[in-house]
Parts: sequence; C-alpha cells; structure tokens
Amino acid sequence: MSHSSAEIDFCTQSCQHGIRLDGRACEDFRPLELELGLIAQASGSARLHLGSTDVIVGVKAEVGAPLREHPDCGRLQATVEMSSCASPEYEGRGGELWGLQLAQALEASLVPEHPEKGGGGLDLRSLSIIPGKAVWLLYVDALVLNDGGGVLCVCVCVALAALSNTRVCVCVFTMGGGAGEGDAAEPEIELEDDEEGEGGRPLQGVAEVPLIVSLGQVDNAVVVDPTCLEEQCAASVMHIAANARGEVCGVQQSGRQGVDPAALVALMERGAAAGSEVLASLHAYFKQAPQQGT
Amino acid sequence: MEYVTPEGLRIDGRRPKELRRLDCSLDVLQSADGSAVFQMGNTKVLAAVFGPHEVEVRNQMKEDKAIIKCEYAMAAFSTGERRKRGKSDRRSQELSLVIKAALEQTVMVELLPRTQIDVYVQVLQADGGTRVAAINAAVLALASAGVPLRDLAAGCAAGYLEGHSLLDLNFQEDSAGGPDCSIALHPNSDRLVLLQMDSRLPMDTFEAVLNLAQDGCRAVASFMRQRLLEHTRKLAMARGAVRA
Amino acid sequence: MQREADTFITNNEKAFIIKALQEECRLDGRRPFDFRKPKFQFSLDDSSATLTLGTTRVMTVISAVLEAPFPDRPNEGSIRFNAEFSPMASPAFEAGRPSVDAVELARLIERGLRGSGAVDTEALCVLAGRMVWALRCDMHVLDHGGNLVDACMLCALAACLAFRRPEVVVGGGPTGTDIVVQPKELREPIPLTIHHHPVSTTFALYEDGSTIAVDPSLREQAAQAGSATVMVNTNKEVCAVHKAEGIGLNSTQFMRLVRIASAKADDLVAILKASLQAHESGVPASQPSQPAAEKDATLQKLEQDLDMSLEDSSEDESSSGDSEEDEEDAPNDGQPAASAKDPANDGPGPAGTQRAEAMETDKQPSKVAVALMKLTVPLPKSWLFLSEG
Amino acid sequence: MANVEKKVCLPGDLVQKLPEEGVLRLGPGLETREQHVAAVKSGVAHQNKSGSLLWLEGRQKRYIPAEGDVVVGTIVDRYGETFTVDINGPLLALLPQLAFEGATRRNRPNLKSGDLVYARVAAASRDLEPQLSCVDNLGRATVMGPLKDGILVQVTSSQARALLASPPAPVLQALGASLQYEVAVGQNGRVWVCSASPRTTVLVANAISASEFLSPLQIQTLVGRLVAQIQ
Repeated sequence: MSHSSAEIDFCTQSCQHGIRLDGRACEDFRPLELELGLIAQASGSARLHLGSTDVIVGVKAEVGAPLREHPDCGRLQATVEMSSCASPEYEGRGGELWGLQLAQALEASLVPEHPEKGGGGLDLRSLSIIPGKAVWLLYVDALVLNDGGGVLCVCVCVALAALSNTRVCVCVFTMGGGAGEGDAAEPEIELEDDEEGEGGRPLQGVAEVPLIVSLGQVDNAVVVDPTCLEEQCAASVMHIAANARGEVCGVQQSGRQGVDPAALVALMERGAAAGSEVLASLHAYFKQAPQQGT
Repeated sequence: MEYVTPEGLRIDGRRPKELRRLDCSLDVLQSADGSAVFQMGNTKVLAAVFGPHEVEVRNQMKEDKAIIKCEYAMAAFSTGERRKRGKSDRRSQELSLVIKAALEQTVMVELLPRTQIDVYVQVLQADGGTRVAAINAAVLALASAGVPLRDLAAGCAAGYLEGHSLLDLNFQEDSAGGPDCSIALHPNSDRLVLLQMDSRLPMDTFEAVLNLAQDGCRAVASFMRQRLLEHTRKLAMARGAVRA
Repeated sequence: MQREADTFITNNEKAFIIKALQEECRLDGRRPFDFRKPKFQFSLDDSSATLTLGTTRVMTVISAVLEAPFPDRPNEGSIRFNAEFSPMASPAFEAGRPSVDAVELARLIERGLRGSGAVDTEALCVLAGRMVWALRCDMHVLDHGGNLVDACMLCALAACLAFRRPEVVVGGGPTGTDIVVQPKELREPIPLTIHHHPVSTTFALYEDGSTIAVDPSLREQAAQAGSATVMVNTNKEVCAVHKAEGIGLNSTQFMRLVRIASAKADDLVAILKASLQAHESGVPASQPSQPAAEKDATLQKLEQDLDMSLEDSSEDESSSGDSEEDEEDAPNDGQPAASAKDPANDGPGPAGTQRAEAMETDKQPSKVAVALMKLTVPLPKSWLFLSEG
Repeated sequence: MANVEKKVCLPGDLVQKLPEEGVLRLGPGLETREQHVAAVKSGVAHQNKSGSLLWLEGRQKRYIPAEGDVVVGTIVDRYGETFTVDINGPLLALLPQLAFEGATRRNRPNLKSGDLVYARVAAASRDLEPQLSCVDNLGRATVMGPLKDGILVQVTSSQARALLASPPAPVLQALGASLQYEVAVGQNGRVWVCSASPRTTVLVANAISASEFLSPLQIQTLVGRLVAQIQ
C-alpha cells in the first residue's frame, strides 16, 4: 500500500510533535489481540492482531532425523506465507521473496545460533528423542492475513504464542523391535497418547525467546511499533531483538538512511525496554490462558 | 473400516444425511473489500475479495463483463500432515478454476464491464469438502463486498459409502475412495452451477446422491442467508438505518 | 490485438448456431446429439494412439518406468496424465508451461480414468514396497477443432488399451528379489488391466440450457453459454462429471445429459474396440482404401475436411440396415434426436425410419452422376441427412 | 511482349522482362528485380489485355488489405467515433461511424462487438491501419453496411475472387437456380451466407466451402443432389 506525499508529510510532522495518527504515545505498542489454539489440526496455533496487522501461526511437530551438525538437537523450520487475502500484490509468487526474508528472521529469533549450547531461544536439546537418530521437528508456519506494519514483530509474537501453546507427545521407545535383523536394531518409537491431562509436555525455553521490536526514526522523533504509514515516513527502521530480561539480542537496520551511532544506544535501550514489557505481559497471559483452548 | 455403524451413525457421530456444524463470520479482514470465514465442521476457509477494480492485464479485459480472478491456497498447517504446497500445484490450480467458474455464474458480471474482481481463498483447516466451503466463503465475501449477485450460491458435497448416501463428507470419509459429488446450487432458481464427481456410481444411485447434495446445498444456503441477514441488519442498526 | 479463435465468434454466427440447433441441424451437417466419427491410429510399438475427431486431433503417448512406490501406497503403481496444448493446434495456445486449462483437462481425464478405478494400479506393482510401474500418459493436442475433453479422454483410453508393458520377473539374486525386465522378443509384453471403459461426452449448452449439442466443434464452443462433461462407462455407471463453466442446469436437465452420455458411451466404445481389434489383428484399422499416394492431394484434404471418404459412404449404405436395430435399443427419453445414431456413421442420421428412407432415395440419382461422384468427388456423407422426412 | 498469361510462378521466379518503354503497373505478389519482374509468392501470373497491368493470383488464408477491396469484417470495439474491425488481416481496420449511408452525428449505426459489416477498403498502406467505409464516393451504400443474421464461411483468397467474378461463379449459379439465399463475398476470404431457413444456410455454406476444386459439372450434380434432399 502506498500513501500520498501529503499523508506522509502530515504523519511526519505530527510525529515531531509526539502525536501519532492512531492516538498512541511514541513508545506505545498498538493494542494486541491474541487468540490461542484456533487450528485444531496443529500441535499449537495462535492468531494475533496488532492494530490491523493480522497473522496466524500453526506449529506442527513431527518426528524426523536430526541435522548432521547437531545430532542431539531437535529442529525448527519456519516459513512465512504472505496470503493473497492480505493484498492482491501477493498473488501467485508475489509474496514469496518477502516471505523468505521474514522466515529467516523469524527462525533466527526463535532458535539460538548454536542449539547444542542452549540458551537464547528454544531449547532444542530437549526435543531430541534418540540422539543422532530421531528428534522432534517443529514446523512453524506463519500466514500473514493482513499487513498493517510491523509484520516481523507480529510474526515473532504469534510464533511465540503458538509455541507456548504447543505440546509434544511423550515418547517411549524400545530398542531392537525387529528381532534377528542383524546389526543395527531399529529403535521403535511409540507416541504416547495421553488424551487427558495436557496432551504432552510443553516446549522448553519459550521464555528465552527474544521479541523483535521495530523503532521508526521519523526525523528526530522515534516511534515504537510503527504502522505502515509510519514505516514509510521513517528515515530508518531499527529492528531490535530483546529478551524478557531487557537484554538486546540482535539489531538490524533497514530504511533509506543510516543511524547516528550516538543515538544507537538510546534506541537500543528503548527497544529493549519496550520488548521486555510486551514479553512480560505475553508470558503472564500464557500462564493464565486456558491450555489448548478452543 | 466401518463408516456407518449398524445404528446408522457415522465416524463423527452424525446421521448419514446430517450436515456438520456450520459457522461463518463476515468482514474479518481489514484491507480486503469483502471477506468471510466459513466453517463446516473442522474445515475452515477464509475468502477475501478485492474489487471490482481496473483490469491489471489489459488484454484480458472484457468489453461486456467483469473478469474474475480466483486463487485457492492451502495454509501449510491446514492438513493433518504438514505439507507445504505452493499455490501452483495441479490441484490448487484446478480448484481455482472451478471456483472461478462457479462464481462467474453467481456474480452479475455483465453489470461491471471492463473491471476485474479478485477472489482469494485460503484454506485454514482442511477436513474434507474444501472446494464447496471455499465457494461458500467466497460468496459470502462477495456479498459483504457489495458485488452484485444473481443468487446466493451455496455448495455442499455428498458421497456414497457402504450402501449409504452420506452428506457432507469429512476427510476420513472422503479418503475412503468412494464417490464424492461436490455441487454448488443457486437455491432460488434451482440451478447447479458446479457439479463434480469422481469415482464410479450407477446412474440411479448417482441421482440419489445428487439430490442429497442438493438438499444439503439448500440447508447451507438458508444458513448463509440467515447469517448474512443478521450481519447486514446489525450493521444497519449500528448506523441507525434500521430500528431494532 | 489478435482475437483468440476459441472464444471469439460473431453475434450473427452465435445466433445462427442456436437457431439451427433448435431446428436440429448443425453447421457440419450433424444433428444435435451426434458425435463426429472418431478415427484411431495406433503405433506399432503399442505406446501411442492418435485420434481424429472431425478437425480435432490428439496424440497420446504412454511411457512406463520402474520406480519406488509412494510410501502411503506401497503395493500400487501410478499413472499420471498430462495434457500438452501445442501452439500449432490453435493460436490461443502458448508455448511453455502448461496453461491452467491444460491442467484442468488433465485432472479431469485423471479423475475419469484413474479415479474411477478403470486402470488397475495394483496390477502395476512389481514388488510391494520396492518397485512398481510408474506410467505417464501424455496427451498432445495437435489440432484444436473443438471438444478437447472428449477427444483426449477417448484417445487416452485407446492408448491405455493398446499399451503393452514388458514382463518383469522377480527372483534370483542373493535376496531372491532381483527384478529382471524381460525383452519384448523373449516374453510377450503385457497389457494394462482395464476394468471398465469410461467415455466422456461433452455437451455445449445454449440459452438457458434447454438447447444442447453433443461434441461441439470449435465454433459451437465459442458460441456456447456453458458446458458440461459426463463420463459414463458401458455398464451405465457414472465415472466422473464436471460442470463448472457457464450457465447452471437443474438436476432434471442434468440427469438427461447423463442418459444421453450413456448411449454415446456404448457407441464410442464399440468403435474403439473395432479399431483396436483391427490394430491387433494387423489389418490397417481405418479405410483399407487405395494407397494414399494414388489419391489426389486436394481430394484427400477435402475428405479430411468433410470427415468422410468414398469408401465410407459405400460402407455406410450397406451397413445402414444393422444400425437401425441399435437405434431401437438406445434409451430414448422423449427426444427423438437423443436416440443413438449408428456408431459407424459419422453422418448425423435422422433416427429410425426416416434415415432408411434417406438411404433409399440416395441410391436413386442418375447412374452417371453417381459414377462421377464415386470417381472424383467425395460426397460428404453428412449432407445426405439434411432432409427432414 | 512475352505472354505471361496463366503462368504458374514460385517465389523468386522471373515473370518477364521489364518493357523498354511505357508504364507497367505491378499488382500484389510481384516486384522488380533489376531488369525483370519477379514473383514473391507462389501463384498464377495474370495480365490485362493491353499488357499494362501485371499481377499474381495467389491462394492464401490471410488477407493483405488493398484499396478498393470489399471485405466482410467483424466489429471488435468502438473507440470514440470509430469502430475497430477485424478483417482477417495483420492489423485491425478502422471504420468511422459516419461512414455509413445517411449517418449523422445524431443518427449513426449502433453496432456492437461481434457484429458483421460488409465494407470497402478505403485506404490501405503498409504503415497504417486500413480504413474502411460502408459508402461509395457518392455517399451511397449500394450493397455495403451491417449484415444481419447468417453465418460466415472462411475461404481462400483465390476462391473469394472466383466467387466475386462475373458472370457469377458456377456454385452460386447452381444454388441460385433452386434456392433463395443471400451471400456477401469479402475479398478477405470471408463469405457471409444467409437464408430464411438454417438448413438452406448450412447447405449453401457447405456447398461453397467444398466447391473450390470442383468442375462446373460436378458442382451442378452436387448441388442438384443436395437440393433434391432438402425439398
């Protein structure tokens, strides 16, 4: 969606005066509306509206083989699909490239760079079933139904929500099921059906996942969680990954201008503060939310 | 596997001629001109309509009517087993075409010459009958977008398993390999705008299944009508055009 | 801007086609419920069949390879249908990736032949879970003269019936599961297991669906308000139906189409079987006429255009007696024209006795004139039936 | 001067030498190559009696517009004051809405996309869309104008010329002896046929499209038989 230059001018000027078009203060997030467990076929799912941005995430857990580099770690694979329902420009292969970029960022934010060491994201080590042979493979599939700005931030939020809502089955495995087959006895994996209770165990390390907060620099003003229009006004947009403890885990910059190094620290501090605040409220919500809601 | 118990109950507890629970909501998306979610049991489909707008590819323009573009896509998480399928696999392409053909009969295209209407269908959950659910969702989305419609087309499927005609098959029943007859009907004029069937069926049984599917369509149509009426009335009341 | 020949037709012709259909006559002389006469040609290596239906020409090639089966169907082979719309067939076709129409057509044929269980995929299993035959059926449209669905379906069925795969022997080797493909010379190749013969009939619908034409030509398709395809086998079982484009029908109208399609299926399968038999027994299937080279090229062209030949018309007259019996048997739902015409005639025949009269009068014209015709002019058979009793 | 009458030429063949003096006008399918006239298509060379005109009669399906030809065209669209018309040529032709008999700004024919017109090529050049007109130089329609009902038969350029010849072509004569019908032959290879009954129309259309290579006697027999059946 492109906006007219008059709209862009107006928005830029109002940001200078600390006024945003939707009535927020500069450091406010848009209202966040979360729905958990709406896709029955998924192991975990969530839908999030952040202002007009609307994303659904479904998480599916499957048993698969580990990567050779990390034989005793589970795997996570993220995809982001820009649905044509969001805009005709995503028709056919229109949204493919952006979807790929978002998926990369999402994956980087959910999973630590060195999963075998743990920390900084989901604990993939806990998803190992038989080291070197079988692990849980988590597919995190995001579907963007509407883009009103801040898609990356929403993707991470909603993926987090879906993962908090995901339960993987408890596995029981027996060695050497096929007798007399010779050398390597194939372990047999049985997924325990536990209908009552929680339907499996929750994932570990969800609380460690950092959130990506976008900060738009509109002239001298800085706005948190910019909308589409504000993203267009901004000379640069900083994407700051911050965890619940308020630590900065990653920084990325986009936009048409650079950022003054002197302002960088202040920006990161603001991003981290905003991020930890949202994360805290999210996690508080996950705790009290009905598990595997309908 | 037994699909109908001796007591006449199906796997999910329905009677043979019973529809699954229907649900729908309108205007669910922000940027689309019209949108709707339609749910039949565990099948859940989202449709978005953009337009009528200018024709994008000039040489596709029709002097005497609107052209309809349709894209059917399945979310990666929509099926039981995760499957990342593109929008351009053979099945999606075929379904896009089929849905488009049914909608071309429903939308009064001749009233909107030289324009284009985009209809995007996104399957969120697939549990059998996605093509008819997609048509239902698309028709509701078109209605909410204010596109002129000839009739409220409604779709429903019926099949035949173990000597029973079954209405509105779910995924398990659908994959049993029996015949599956998907139809869409204009309830007021009683015209079939879509009819597709696979597998083998004697002619008279086919007629029975066809009639059952038609009854299903009428039930779906009255549900859609009811919901659309409520929605329209609610909006009219909210802006004070109608008193409660 | 060049118009697509498929979809563009003048208003005059559109109106004429409808008016003529209501008087039970068509541009090529057929009556509303007549098929053009299919002509089959089979390749000597049993891998392909070519079908000519009026000016529509389709070639189907089947190829088979040994492959690992799909994990969810370990003891089933596979058959895949693929349609190729060659740009030489019509200016409306573009080279490159298969168009959506080609995909839809291939899916429809797939539903008719595979979905209905006509081709036995379990018989294609060589060693369960390890090795199965994977067939690929490529339908190439060479010339688009209308009604591609029926032409492709009939051609695909013909190709499947004619196809032979090499025999495979399982056994031997250290595990006893070695797979050896037998050369053609050693063991007779094996035909596919075909359980029944689904045949498709496409109807062009006009006005509100009360005026219909079977096997529409290109111009008739351009003028149509909608179309419906019904696939029925000779056991009167519906194998697939497809009604999407164009105007809707009510169920009574639709069931009428199903009954007409059933009558057509019997005729078409009979022709197909006769051609196959001729192919297998080694006799050239169609028109054991004088060698092509002897014929004047323009005459040949004329024959093709008019979909008949000298030999045809003579054979036609002699066989017309038999055909009447067939017509009596055909289900008649109150539409005189719905009665099946003699499958051996491409010419649209007025049903029953009218037709016989036409034949009688045909034999009457002056001998000189008839002799002249036989020598030089291939008289379009279709013209013989223009008369209304 | 060498007699080139009815000489069959192929592309590149030299038809004749250029005359030493005087004017020789070349028609379609010919060009000058040094001191000779050469053919660029395959066809039959023709010459008028005085020898001042030389042309090649080819047989082709596509139409190359030439000024003065009469054509059967299909209205494609309307832009402002002009119809665009498909005349089976390489470009769409333009037909001004006022180029009909008696047409004024207030009162002009209301033709829709897909309607047929019988028109004359008023101007044709290699670089412009051909211009059509439904009136002659005096503003009269004579036979031209919109065509109602009927069907089209596609014939080759050579047959279209034969059908337009006077005395009328044998097939038209034979048909006309016993049937009532109307035809409009376009030099673009489109023949419009119309009659009161669809059966007659189909018969005439098929007879015309089959008659290209038949002798007058054969045509007579053929038409006679067909007509006998229809009556």
